[in-house]
Amino acid sequence: MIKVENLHKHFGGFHAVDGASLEIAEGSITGLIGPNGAGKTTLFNVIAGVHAPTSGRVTLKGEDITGLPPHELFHKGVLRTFQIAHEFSSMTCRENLMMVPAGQSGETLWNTWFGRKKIAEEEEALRAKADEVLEFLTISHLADHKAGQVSGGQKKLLELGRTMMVDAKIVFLDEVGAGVNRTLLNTIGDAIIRLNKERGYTFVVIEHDMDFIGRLCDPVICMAEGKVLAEGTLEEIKANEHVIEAYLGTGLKNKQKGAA
Amino acid sequence: GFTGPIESTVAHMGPAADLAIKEVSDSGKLLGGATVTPVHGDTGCIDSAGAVAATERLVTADGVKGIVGGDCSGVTGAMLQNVARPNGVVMISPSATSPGLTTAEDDGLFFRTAPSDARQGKIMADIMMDQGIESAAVTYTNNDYGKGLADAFQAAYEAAGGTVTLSAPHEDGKADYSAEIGALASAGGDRLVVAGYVDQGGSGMVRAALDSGAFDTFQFVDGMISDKLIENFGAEIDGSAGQHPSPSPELAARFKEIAGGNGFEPTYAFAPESYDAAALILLAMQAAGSSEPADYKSKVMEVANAPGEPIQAGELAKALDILAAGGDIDYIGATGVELVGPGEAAGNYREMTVEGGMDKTVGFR
Amino acid sequence: MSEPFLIGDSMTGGYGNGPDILHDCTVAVEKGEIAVIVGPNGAGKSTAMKAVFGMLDVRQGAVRLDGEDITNLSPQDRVLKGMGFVPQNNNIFTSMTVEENLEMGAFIRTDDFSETMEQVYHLFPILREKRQQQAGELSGGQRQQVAVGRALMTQPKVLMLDEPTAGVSPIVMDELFDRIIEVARTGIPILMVEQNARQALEIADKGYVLVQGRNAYTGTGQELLADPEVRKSFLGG
Amino acid sequence: MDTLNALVAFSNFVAIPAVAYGSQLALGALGVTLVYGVLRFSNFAHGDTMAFGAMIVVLLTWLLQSWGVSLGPLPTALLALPVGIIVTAGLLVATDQLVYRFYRKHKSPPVIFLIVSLGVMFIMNGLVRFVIGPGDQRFFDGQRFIVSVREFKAMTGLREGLAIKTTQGLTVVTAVIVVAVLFWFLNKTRTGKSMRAYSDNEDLALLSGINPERVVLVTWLIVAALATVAGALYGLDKSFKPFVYFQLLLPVFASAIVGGLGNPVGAIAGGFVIAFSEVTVTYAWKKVLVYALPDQWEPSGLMQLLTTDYKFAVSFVILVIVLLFRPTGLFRGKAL
Amino acid sequence: MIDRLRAPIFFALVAGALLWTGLNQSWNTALVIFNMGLISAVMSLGVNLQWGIAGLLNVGIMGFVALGGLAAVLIAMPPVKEAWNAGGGAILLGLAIGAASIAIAATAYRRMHKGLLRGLALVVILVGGFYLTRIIATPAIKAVEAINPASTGYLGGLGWPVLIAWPVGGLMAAGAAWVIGKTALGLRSDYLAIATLGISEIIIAVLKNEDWLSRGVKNVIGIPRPLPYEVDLQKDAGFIEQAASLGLDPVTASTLYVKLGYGILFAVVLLILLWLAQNALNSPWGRMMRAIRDNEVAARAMGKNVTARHLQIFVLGSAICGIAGAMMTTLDAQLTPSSYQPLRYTFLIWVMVIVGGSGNNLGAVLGGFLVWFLWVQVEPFGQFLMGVITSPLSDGSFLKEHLQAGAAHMRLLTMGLFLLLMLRFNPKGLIPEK
Ligand SMILES: Nc1ncnc2c1ncn2[C@@H]1O[C@H](COP(=O)(O)OP(=O)(O)OP(=O)(O)O)[C@@H](O)[C@H]1O
Ligand SMILES: Nc1ncnc2c1ncn2[C@@H]1O[C@H](COP(=O)(O)OP(=O)(O)OP(=O)(O)O)[C@@H](O)[C@H]1O
Ligand SMILES: [Mg+2]
Ligand SMILES: [Mg+2]
Repeated sequence: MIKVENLHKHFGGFHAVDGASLEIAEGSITGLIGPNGAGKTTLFNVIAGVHAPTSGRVTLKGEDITGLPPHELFHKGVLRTFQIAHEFSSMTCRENLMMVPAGQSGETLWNTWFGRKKIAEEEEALRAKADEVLEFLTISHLADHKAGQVSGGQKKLLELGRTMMVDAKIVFLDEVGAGVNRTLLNTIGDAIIRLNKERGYTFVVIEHDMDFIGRLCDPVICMAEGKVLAEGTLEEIKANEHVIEAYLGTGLKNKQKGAA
Repeated sequence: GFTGPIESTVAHMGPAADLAIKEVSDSGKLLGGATVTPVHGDTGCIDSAGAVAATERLVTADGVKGIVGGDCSGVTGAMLQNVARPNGVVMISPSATSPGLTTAEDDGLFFRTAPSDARQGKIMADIMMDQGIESAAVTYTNNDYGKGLADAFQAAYEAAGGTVTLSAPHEDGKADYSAEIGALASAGGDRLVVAGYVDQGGSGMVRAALDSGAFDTFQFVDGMISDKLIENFGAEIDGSAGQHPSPSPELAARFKEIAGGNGFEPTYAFAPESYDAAALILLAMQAAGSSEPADYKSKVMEVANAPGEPIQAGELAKALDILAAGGDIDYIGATGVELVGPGEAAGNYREMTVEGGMDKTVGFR
Repeated sequence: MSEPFLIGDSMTGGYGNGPDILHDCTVAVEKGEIAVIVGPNGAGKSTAMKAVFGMLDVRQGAVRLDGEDITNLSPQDRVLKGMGFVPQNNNIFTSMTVEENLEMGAFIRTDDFSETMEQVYHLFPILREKRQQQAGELSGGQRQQVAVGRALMTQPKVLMLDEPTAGVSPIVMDELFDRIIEVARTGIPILMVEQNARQALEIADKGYVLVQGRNAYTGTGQELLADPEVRKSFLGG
Repeated sequence: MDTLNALVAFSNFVAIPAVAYGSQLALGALGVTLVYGVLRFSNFAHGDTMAFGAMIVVLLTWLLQSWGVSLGPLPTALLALPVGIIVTAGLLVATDQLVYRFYRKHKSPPVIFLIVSLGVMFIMNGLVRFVIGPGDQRFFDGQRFIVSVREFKAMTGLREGLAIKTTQGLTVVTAVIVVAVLFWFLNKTRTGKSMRAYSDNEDLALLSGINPERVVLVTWLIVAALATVAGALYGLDKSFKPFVYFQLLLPVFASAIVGGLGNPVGAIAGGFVIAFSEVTVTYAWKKVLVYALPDQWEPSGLMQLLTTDYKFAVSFVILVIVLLFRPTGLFRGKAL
Repeated sequence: MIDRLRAPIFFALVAGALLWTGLNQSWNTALVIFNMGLISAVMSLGVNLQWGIAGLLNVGIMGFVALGGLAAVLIAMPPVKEAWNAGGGAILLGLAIGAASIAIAATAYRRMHKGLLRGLALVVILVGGFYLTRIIATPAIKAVEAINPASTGYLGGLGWPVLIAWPVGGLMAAGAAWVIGKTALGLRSDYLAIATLGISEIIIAVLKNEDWLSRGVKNVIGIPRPLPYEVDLQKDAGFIEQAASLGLDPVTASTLYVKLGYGILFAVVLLILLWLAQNALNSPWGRMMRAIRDNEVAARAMGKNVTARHLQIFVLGSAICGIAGAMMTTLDAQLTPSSYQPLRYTFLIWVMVIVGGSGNNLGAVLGGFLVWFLWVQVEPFGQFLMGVITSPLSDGSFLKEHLQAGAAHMRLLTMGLFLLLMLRFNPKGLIPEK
């Protein structure tokens, strides 16, 4: 569905993404792992139009989308979440969600003056939808809280919640799990699977929690130093020596600190 | 105009007007012993809306019967159209010299004790041609005063056969004038005509011109000529010349005498004019026997011009007596007031040069 | 039982004039121990940490360090008393280089800290590579490493970490936990909040489960790991 | 010979004034940039702070002059500087305690600070005029020129003269030294770094044991020094007049921004860019070209690109162009 | 509860202050303040739209206000026939060439590939266009300016009713804002601020120096009014009769009548704009704008075209300032370019927005009234304060004289003090954003 060809992104002399090529199959949940600084987020940012690539090409279903601005990608159904939460801090959580859908008639000035009835109807529906999402994320009680004043994990939930407000084609999730309670993360995992199965969303998931990756993702791509290091099922990846060395490690050396 | 660009000049105008008022009040002879209280309003010089609001307050709230002002020509126009005319209050401006005001509709309410700049331009051109200076650069303060004066001068000068190499404005109160001086120096000319204010960009331009050696001699307009100019530059500007409305040394000296010790500098530009403006209002009132502007507006010209007993600054009490007795006066005041046309000073000019770091009177025109 | 080294005792409090977020909440840590706070999002874990560090009003209850009541000290005085803290968000100086970030960690130290810096670089080799880079340009996980490194530079008497492993890769996480154990072994008590609760509780001497600002369960790490209720609600089954 | 004359004319009317004016702007911009860099707001009261500092220096200089103290060829005002700095520092610290501290506590956004600084500006503005009046004040003494036009002509026999004023020399030298010292201070010293840390992340600075009040205090002290020095040097070079310091604010901000807000080196660069663009684009090149070009090419007009009416327009156009290509200034400043 | 009551309480307070002025000073004064208050409120509404709602730091208000003022001249003044004959056509042609060269340059910039060639081409087109413009327009300008310079010396206007200038002023400001926005809106916060400040200075510089356009610093006076002149009213028998029936003398009645007339006109404009702004703010559009203000990156990722929205609101806010500028020039009946000072037309408006409460339309309107009221009334207050301070001093003492001489400067000082006190006790403004 998305095809990335020989993508480069350089910051000054530093090659954050250094010739990555990969393909995301339609309807898959692809895991993207790799050590810190491997270039995962940068890759997302390039695909999502935040950074212009130094070179390379990104296509969506054969259509060249390299360098398209984020809002146009959004309209093509490409959504993403941020690793470091980007909430709209002075707006309530509900408003954070309600602002998402595109094409709201109330976003045209003319309608705000002369199409108030239609807006009221739309708002009703949006509100119901937002409340549903909040409910799902277990934060209904925060609906009227300012988003700037909720906990770190709750902000991450809002990030995810926004992608659930619209019918996306492909969603890039950048560490939705970091800082989210594991039980809730499982629920989120369920939701991702459901969205994938029932609505046919394609997902690309960056995550450092191998359990989570394992439960959701096939295939898994491992990046390192801006390149694709390995690709396959999680089992294959876990067995890959390079991946172990660069990323997974061999577990705690001092498993029990009682030893002291 | 107590704040804003010409605030330091105005600081001497307000008290000068107050002085005339005090003189009249103290004499106890105005309209049979009426006292006059000055009320001050700040026009900000350049803030028309603020000036109008302040004047409005003076006229409608404080109930003033006559206004000495405004200071800058721009706001003066606004005050006249928006407050003075609708309310029928007399305005005598001591310092608004824009030629444009000559033709402004005023219902006979507007006068000025300062002459129109058009006249000064002509006189300046004459002076320079007489001295044999046939090419000059001009710098003017970028407002209606400076521009009007520069235009008037250029027209008169060129008509008389002179060449203006470059006429460039300078903004008052700016930080640096290197660019202006650079351009003027490059254009060249025998003399730099400085149509500005002495405590403003005018001095800044002279300073920069001297320091960079661009010009050695200057021609100064009224806004430039005061003790301050000599104090600032002294012998550095030897050989420069200038002209400003001023009746005669006797009058000036006299005004200096009576004005000394009243908290202002009598030689400051427009200070004597302010005195006269205030005096004229009061004398006209006396002549009309009424403080209502509608009654006394027609008397302003009468008291200002011949025939009648000449009245100098400091003789206001005497004037009041004469008027009270039904006599006629010719107010000369501190500046030799003579109102012409639609009520503006005809303008006697003093021609001066700087010699040995001193201001020297050459003659009068 | 003697008083723990650091204790936030029955704290009740909230942000500004807002409602109470913490209700009679107690967290404590002994010398040489690791105490871990877990709980659902928005339970008040970070709030509890901030309360212990004096960054918000404690309306009731007290905070004591080594027997001394420090409830009314400013955060900065607490730093001088030897407390180190890595907050959950905004925990690095983005416009300064990595090295300067670490130097700032050692701001209150007057001795030579190059050795400590060497240790930090040893722990997080990537930081050595990026020492001259602005910290704001680092990846999420790298930032986290800078943040922890900064706190370690203080050589604190007690270390408080709010989700130090959020976003770091497994290999670095293991390293980090290792290092935390090592630090604890030298006698420095460590109070931390973790969402990678399972790994954290495994190395914890004591665990607190917070729910809606209250202590819900308290026990040793192993006890909590074994508690089916806790597992189901917070550790993801 | 003609080339030399051209060169001298160019130096006298373009290069030297621009360098001197650029340094003046730079000194002002440094203060603005520092407040912006550390305390994170655009301080509109800076112009009037400069006026205040300069005023103190003026008053003290008069006092010294009346005692007959002098510095020989250098202006006596230099002796008065330290005291001026101390008094100004007192004022700034008092202002901070009475005014800004409250908003810092409340973590008010930068525009609130900006507007508050406007209020402070109004007050300082009134204060200065109140004490010394709105008029021009002269306090320069000592030797006026390092090289004067007449001396230069006599010395070289050229037709064009060259003047370098003592104050111009002083300003340039001071600006260079101050920038170097400030740069070193911010990047190499502990206090300097703590100031940058504070500006970057206040909460975290607190957690590192940095005393915010101390950082703020040090900042104001430096700003006081910068403002007084800049104000006094400017007053020496031109003349002291309160209103002008307010007008100076605009080009000063422009310089700070062209260079990149929060960056001391940027402040210097910005000052020069603004000064040079103002002078060169509106300069009438005729004089230089008359010498430089062969006779038959002699220009008939003034060869002025733009009239001086648009002097300010020029510097702002340059500013906008610079910002379009480098959105945070030449030297990568901050954006809040 | 208290919060809900804030708006009515403060508006009542302002109304009270105006009443007080009316009763204690004069109704004319009160009305003058009220009228400028209305205009100020319109301006601060425009700025609030840009800053409070979209987070755009526009410090070039003055420029847009001045453009509105220019519109009043261009629409309402009678055309100067001789000047048109002397060179009107050539000037317009010159301008058209200038505009065309910029347009060509812009297309070239877009069409050509990056590189030296493009840079060169741009320079050639722009410089060439500039000189061509100058060659064609300069003699014409000279000719126009030579025609009776003391009273005309410019092309004059269209001679239409001045009310048309209000929307036209808005349009002109909008046009300028569009050009500025296209180039400068990519800049961040303070950088945008100084860019707009600079551009507004450029606009003023043009107004000051292009005499053929609006007489430059020589000012245009006597712009026709939408309302009758007092002097005419005072001669109108019917009016005098009516005034008498109200117990007013003709002079007072006529001045009040005219001011009231302006007040009603301005109030209608303000109310319409306020209604539009309120509806826009409390709608998905307003929500989108707030989202953009809070976090541009996220708003982009959520499909909002931040650039377009910024441009939209920048143009709208500026247009409102333009309308206000045209209204103001109409009220003054003259255009005085040198009176446009950033302190008065930019910073004071900012003070209004912030003191009133940024992000809240009602707050902005309130701020407009309140701050303007203070700005006008602070002066007598400062003098009064000085009187109190110096009263214990003996007459004629040096200190007393010095202090009283300084009284005029108390205006700024007192204004500053008011501002600081106001912000101290209401750091988020009098009517804060919800
Ligand atoms: N704006 C920038 N300027 C310079 N270097 C950058 C910039 N952004 C990212 N980098 C560098 O690019 C590399 C890749 O960063 P990226 O954020 O893509 O990593 P990541 O794979 O997402 O890591 P993590 O798992 O820690 O989030 C890092 O080494 C980082 O230092
Ligand atoms: N700055 C703040 N102002 C007001 N309320 C806040 C603020 N920060 C957090 N809260 C509220 O306090 C509650 C507890 O937040 P806290 O950050 O302590 O949660 P947490 O347990 O750390 O959650 P997480 O695991 O998601 O980080 C939340 O419900 C949140 O709404
Ligand atoms: Mg990442
Ligand atoms: Mg937390």
